[in-house]
Amino acid sequence: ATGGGSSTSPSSSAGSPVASSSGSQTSSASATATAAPPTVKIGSAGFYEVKIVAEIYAEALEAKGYKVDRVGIGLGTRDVTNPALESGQIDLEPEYIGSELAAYDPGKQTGDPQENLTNLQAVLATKGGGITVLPFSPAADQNAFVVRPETASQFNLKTLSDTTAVQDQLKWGLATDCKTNPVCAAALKSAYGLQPKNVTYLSACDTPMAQALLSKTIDVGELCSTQPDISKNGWTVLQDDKQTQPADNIAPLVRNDLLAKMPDQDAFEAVLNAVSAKLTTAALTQLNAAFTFDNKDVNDIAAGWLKDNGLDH
Amino acid sequence: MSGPAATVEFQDVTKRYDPGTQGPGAVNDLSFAVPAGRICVLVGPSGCGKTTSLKMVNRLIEPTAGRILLDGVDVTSRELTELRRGIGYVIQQVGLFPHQTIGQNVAVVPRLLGWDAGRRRERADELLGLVGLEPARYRDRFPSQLSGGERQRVGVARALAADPPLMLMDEPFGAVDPIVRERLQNEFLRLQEHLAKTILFVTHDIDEAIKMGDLVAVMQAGGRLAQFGPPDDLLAHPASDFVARFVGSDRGLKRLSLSRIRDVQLQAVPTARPGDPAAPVRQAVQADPFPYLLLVDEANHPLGWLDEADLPADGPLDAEEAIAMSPLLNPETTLKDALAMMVEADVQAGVVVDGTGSLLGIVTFESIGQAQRAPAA
Amino acid sequence: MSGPAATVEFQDVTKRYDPGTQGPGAVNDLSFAVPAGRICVLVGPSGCGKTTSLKMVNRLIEPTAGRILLDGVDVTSRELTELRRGIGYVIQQVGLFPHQTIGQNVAVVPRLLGWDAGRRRERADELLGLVGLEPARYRDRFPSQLSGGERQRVGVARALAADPPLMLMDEPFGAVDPIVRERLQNEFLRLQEHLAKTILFVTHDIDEAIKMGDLVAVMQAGGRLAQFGPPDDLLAHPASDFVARFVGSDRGLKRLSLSRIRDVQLQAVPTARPGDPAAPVRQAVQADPFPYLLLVDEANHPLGWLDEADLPADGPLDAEEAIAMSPLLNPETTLKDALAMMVEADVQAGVVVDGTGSLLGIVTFESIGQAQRAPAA
Amino acid sequence: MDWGWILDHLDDLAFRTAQHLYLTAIALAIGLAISFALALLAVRRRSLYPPIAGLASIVFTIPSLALFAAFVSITGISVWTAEIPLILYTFVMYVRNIVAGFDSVPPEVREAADGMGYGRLARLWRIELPLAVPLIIAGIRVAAVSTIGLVTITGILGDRFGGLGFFIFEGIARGYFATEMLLGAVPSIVLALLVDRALVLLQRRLTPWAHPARPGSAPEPAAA
Amino acid sequence: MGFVSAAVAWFADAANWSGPGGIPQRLLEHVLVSGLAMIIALAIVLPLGLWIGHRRRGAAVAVGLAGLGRAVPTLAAIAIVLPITAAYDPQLGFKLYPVVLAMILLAAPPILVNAYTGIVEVDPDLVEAARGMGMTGPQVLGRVELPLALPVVIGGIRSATVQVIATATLGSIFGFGGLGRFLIDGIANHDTGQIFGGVVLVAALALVAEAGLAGLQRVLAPARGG
Ligand SMILES: Nc1ncnc2c1ncn2[C@@H]1O[C@H](COP(=O)(O)OP(=O)(O)OP(=O)(O)O)[C@@H](O)[C@H]1O
Ligand SMILES: Nc1ncnc2c1ncn2[C@@H]1O[C@H](COP(=O)(O)OP(=O)(O)OP(=O)(O)O)[C@@H](O)[C@H]1O
Ligand SMILES: [Mg+2]
Ligand SMILES: [Mg+2]
Repeated sequence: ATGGGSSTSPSSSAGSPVASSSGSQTSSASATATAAPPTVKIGSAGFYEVKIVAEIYAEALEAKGYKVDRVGIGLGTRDVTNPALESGQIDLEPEYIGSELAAYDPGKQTGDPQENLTNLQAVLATKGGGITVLPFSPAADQNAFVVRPETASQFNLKTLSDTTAVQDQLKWGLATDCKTNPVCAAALKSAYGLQPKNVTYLSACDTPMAQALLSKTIDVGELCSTQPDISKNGWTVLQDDKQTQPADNIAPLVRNDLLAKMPDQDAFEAVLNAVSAKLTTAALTQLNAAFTFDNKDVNDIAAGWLKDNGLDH
Repeated sequence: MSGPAATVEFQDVTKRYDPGTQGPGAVNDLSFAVPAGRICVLVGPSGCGKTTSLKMVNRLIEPTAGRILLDGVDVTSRELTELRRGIGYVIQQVGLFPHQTIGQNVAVVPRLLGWDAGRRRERADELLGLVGLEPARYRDRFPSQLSGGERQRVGVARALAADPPLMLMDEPFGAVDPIVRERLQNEFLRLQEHLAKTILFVTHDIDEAIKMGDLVAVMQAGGRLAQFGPPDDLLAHPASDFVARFVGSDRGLKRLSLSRIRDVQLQAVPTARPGDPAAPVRQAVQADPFPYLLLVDEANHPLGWLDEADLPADGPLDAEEAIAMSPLLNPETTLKDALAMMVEADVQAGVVVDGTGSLLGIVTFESIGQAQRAPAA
Repeated sequence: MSGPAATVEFQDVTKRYDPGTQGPGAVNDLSFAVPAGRICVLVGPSGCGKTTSLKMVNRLIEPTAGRILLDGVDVTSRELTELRRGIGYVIQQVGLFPHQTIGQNVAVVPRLLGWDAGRRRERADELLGLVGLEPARYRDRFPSQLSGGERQRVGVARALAADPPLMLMDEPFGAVDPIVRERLQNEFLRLQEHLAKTILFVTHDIDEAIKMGDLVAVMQAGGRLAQFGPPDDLLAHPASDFVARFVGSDRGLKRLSLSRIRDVQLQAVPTARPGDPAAPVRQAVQADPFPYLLLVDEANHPLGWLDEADLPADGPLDAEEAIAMSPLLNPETTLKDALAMMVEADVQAGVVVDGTGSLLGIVTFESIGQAQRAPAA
Repeated sequence: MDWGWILDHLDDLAFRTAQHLYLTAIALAIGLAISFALALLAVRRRSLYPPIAGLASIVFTIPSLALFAAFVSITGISVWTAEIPLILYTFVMYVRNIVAGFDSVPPEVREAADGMGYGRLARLWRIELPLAVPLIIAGIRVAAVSTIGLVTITGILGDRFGGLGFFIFEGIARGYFATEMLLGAVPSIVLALLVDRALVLLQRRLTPWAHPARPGSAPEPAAA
Repeated sequence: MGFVSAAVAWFADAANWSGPGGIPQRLLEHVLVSGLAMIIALAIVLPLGLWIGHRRRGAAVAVGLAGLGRAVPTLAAIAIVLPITAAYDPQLGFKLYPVVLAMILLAAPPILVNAYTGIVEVDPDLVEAARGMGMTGPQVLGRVELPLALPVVIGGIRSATVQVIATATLGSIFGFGGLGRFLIDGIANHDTGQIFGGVVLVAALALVAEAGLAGLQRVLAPARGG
């Protein structure tokens, strides 16, 4: 089912596989400490990939006996998630460190994930009473510019540089925030001399973009590297040969005050880090496919992955 | 169940809807007084200010100048809702509350006065009975389920609910057809005999005014009082050309409808029975100014006329010879109807009998005309 | 501008709104015929089927059974719109189109008939003049800017526009007050003298029916024809109790309003001039059955009555002695008004004069009553 | 259609339907309360009607997308982020109908009430309000159907909102997964039609006088 | 009021006024889509409403259709239609048809209901007078019923227009241009000025359209005198 149980619900739906906010928590191991650990309020943006990751963290924590409130999973955009985290409406949120850094400090993001993490931690240390960026996972989800194979062969495209000459013969699908996003319009222009004329703006990495590419509304689409549509449709990812796209590895952001209240802070972080360590880009792609192709539910996908990786107990 | 009745007095009442203008208002300097227990009808052409005058009494409209006294007390000195709850009000469009049952509609004022449910219901049933609507059948219906005439009755019942000393009725029978209207008028007059309320009654129909009013105020454009007095006065002595035209060219006949045979001095007539000897009878007839003899039976029931000229010289009188009877009148027949019947039958005299059919006397065109000279009862 | 006129005939016409039921319909077996150029009034209580009958003529309602013939042709055999454009139609609520000017309203049917603008305008102006509305003043106004009476006139003008041989009028004067209504009635009768249309006219007012109709069809509940005939017939010989009640207890007097003094055989009366010697005059009066003498001047204008009994034995007659004049009647006075005046003045005879004021003769109660025996003109 | 998928998600359907109703009901109830006050103000002071109605219609021209987004930055992830715009949108439908409802009270009824001595408040509550009910409910019907549609758009605010709209958004995210989109759309349509129907029945209950048990009128009784 | 100054700044920026994504083009796109949807909706539904009103029959059909139309969430309408039309026409089927179809669905109910009620509520006496004078059905409708119902009929069109203009913005989620672009892009870019500027443009367009129709209404329904 969905990650929708929350305080807006008039009643928790009996029999729902998802526990609504308070409650049906199945603690297995009883890591009994002096004081009971506080409930962890988890959130995420509305994009399904990050919702799945958030759900994985949540279930992993529950498996270790922590109380979890999925109050903010699927909140929408950073407009909502960042203030929510800063104001303490949520305590924990998986984020793409490159893009998150760009949201706070545009232009600072680079292709090096460690550098991104360091810079992000510097920014967040002072936000909302202090926020910690835990170690990032190997899983990264980069912006990827994708074409259909026949387009690739027609114009002989392998890299983004190849598109510069034929840019006006192509219909582009770019992110809605492209014009102001430094790694999009600005980077494309400076690195590749790309100033596309025929553009459809859609939310990047999202279904409408894939649909547009599929139905030939566009020829080049800004998708995400983990988006399962790419492999499913046999599309070609144009190589970002000038390295314009930031390293967008996933890392959990946690409020310091939550960490402070944890009876055993290290144990708590260990649960999260264990998950992060096992998440890979390939895994993300599979998780996404389970969602978009198999129409599985977020919590089932998360539970399946935890089980497969032995993190479910 | 005769309740209290109030006196009403208009003193130089003027109403100007647009106070800026100096021209004549909707009502101008209206003054008249209605004694307790009487029906006063305001009548006049459309727009002459009848409704305006009426509404100033329960202060739905406030006068620009002048005073209206209820039992001698200026209405403006009374608390508004209390004043209104003490005045029955029937409006032309009836104005029943469509969302309330007939029973609830009738009990509106009692409810406002805080009567308990039992008493309200009892009163509503009583009133429905009074206006001729069987309570069990009508109590729980909604106004939309009633005919126009029935609604008018409910309107009257509702106004009577708190037994108010004064009723204001604005064209209460205006919305129904003439036949139903006539019945409602008669029923209401019968009711008023018991109730003896003071009633201000608005109509634009002069016939209705004459029929319903103890007093009639004829108004003319600009809300001016053209004449005020009993109906008979209006018909006998219209104060102006306007009133004369308004009451109609046949006002002489209308006046006749105000008087009944019992108001007229009946004339004696020579009578005889079949078989009576002719000779003494002829002498009696010739002595009498009326040139006919009325044949009656033993019970004094009229049988027919014999012409003085046709009386046999002698021998018994024969019923076969009698001229077909002219219409029989009774003391309650209006003079107008009597005249109509006499004209219709082409006779010079109407025979008046009592309830048992016994002869009381005769009326002639002359005696009807003379009755007009004396003020009608 | 007298146009064509049509004959109308109802043949066993029945209308049942709910064809499922077998009970009496809204109209039942209605049969009557109206000759060309006559006004036939349908009258009866509310809901008796008058409007239904009327609408079956222009097929706004289709009869369940029976036929209606227009100039001998079944209306159902005629093309619908063509039939309707040839029949003038005035409805109770007037039904002027609020979004069109008076001129446009009047010219609706001419426009439907495809007349050009100039001709339409000319016709509209002509008709407005005909109904007494100055075209220049009214042509470009909207209906909301007219009084009720003016609107009724426009409604009549509109129905006349295409000079239809038949007019249907459903309570055309129902929505105005009695004074305006009377004026409209008179105007319309005057108009009809020239137009001589065939007219079916609905009303629920028996007085209007008597006044307007050459023929009157009295209908009763269930759309049954209670009586059909000239107004005088109805009043003189009501066919049933229902009709008698419907025409009213004063039908004898109503009937009088149908006849005028000119229809009555005037009686001669002995006359004399002031200064005439008394002796020969007295002889003449005594020979006459009427016990009064009428004093006239040189121009034969009546001056006053002298009582036979009061005549001086001899010497000249003195105008000073004359009894105040009874009301003067003229040949156009209705008998009802004459009677009313005579009753009012308490006299036995009315003096009839011509247009110049010269004596024509007298009428008495007897002569009025006798006029009733003969069918009215 | 993937019926199996639907069967697997009936519990979610129940939950989202309840959420949908809950979001709708709050907006309708609060909107009605505020609109009623505004309408009364407009009825009492006619000069206030044009500005009130004008403002309500201007609010109505603001795209829901923008209004929801605007309240995200004010009210965060609270339920008011969804409710305030929903409430604002109801005004235009409510106020117009409530005012029309009061205007529909026949003047003679109002006059009869005055003439019988009703005070202002008593007249309002006992006479005018009941008679305005048909039009007020007509307003609630339009507002309800429209709000039920708008609630789906609150899904843009994240999984905590949206009611049945959640399925539409998630179905889109799954690559236009028709089964799931329809699982959102069809129940939402049915819900709107059912609520509409329920309001019609409510109106019948509240206004028995408008539906005479016996159509037509009884014959006149014989004179007493 | 930061968003006001942001919007003012946005409007003041000349760059926002030119080019493919400029205000004039977005406005034109929005007007075209709204106009197209309104014209199609009017062409289908107005005659239907007028006819049902004229016949005074089929009210249940009109009310039922309108209720159904109102009940369909616009978002769902777009999302369900999109994959189907996009398969046929990659360009218009993706960006245009779904929005237009959803807007037709949105516009139809108020137009239908108002056309129907407007006609039905014309005083039946006037209709009868017209028929009695020999007008044919279409003449009654065209010369009497429609002119008298015009305020109500146009009222429905006005309400539909406002709703369509405001709601067509949803299409931008799916790649349609129009003024919704400013909202979607503004939200994505955290650009308050752009969001609020877009709102102002949408509201202004709606109000201008409404005022225009009100004017039309006055022209078409001339004074009836006092
Ligand atoms: N509220 C008002 N404002 C302005 N003028 C009014 C108002 N009410 C009535 N009038 C005017 O005052 C005059 C008298 O009106 P009123 O209603 O009293 O007449 P009425 O005699 O009752 O007429 P009707 O027989 O038509 O009912 C009319 O000229 C009318 O137009
Ligand atoms: N369209 C209709 N459907 C069903 N019954 C009708 C219809 N029109 C009239 N009636 C019924 O038919 C009967 C005759 O109606 P009609 O309108 O002809 O009466 P009327 O004599 O013109 O009455 P009024 O004087 O009130 O106008 C009434 O009982 C009425 O209720
Ligand atoms: Mg009045
Ligand atoms: Mg009728």
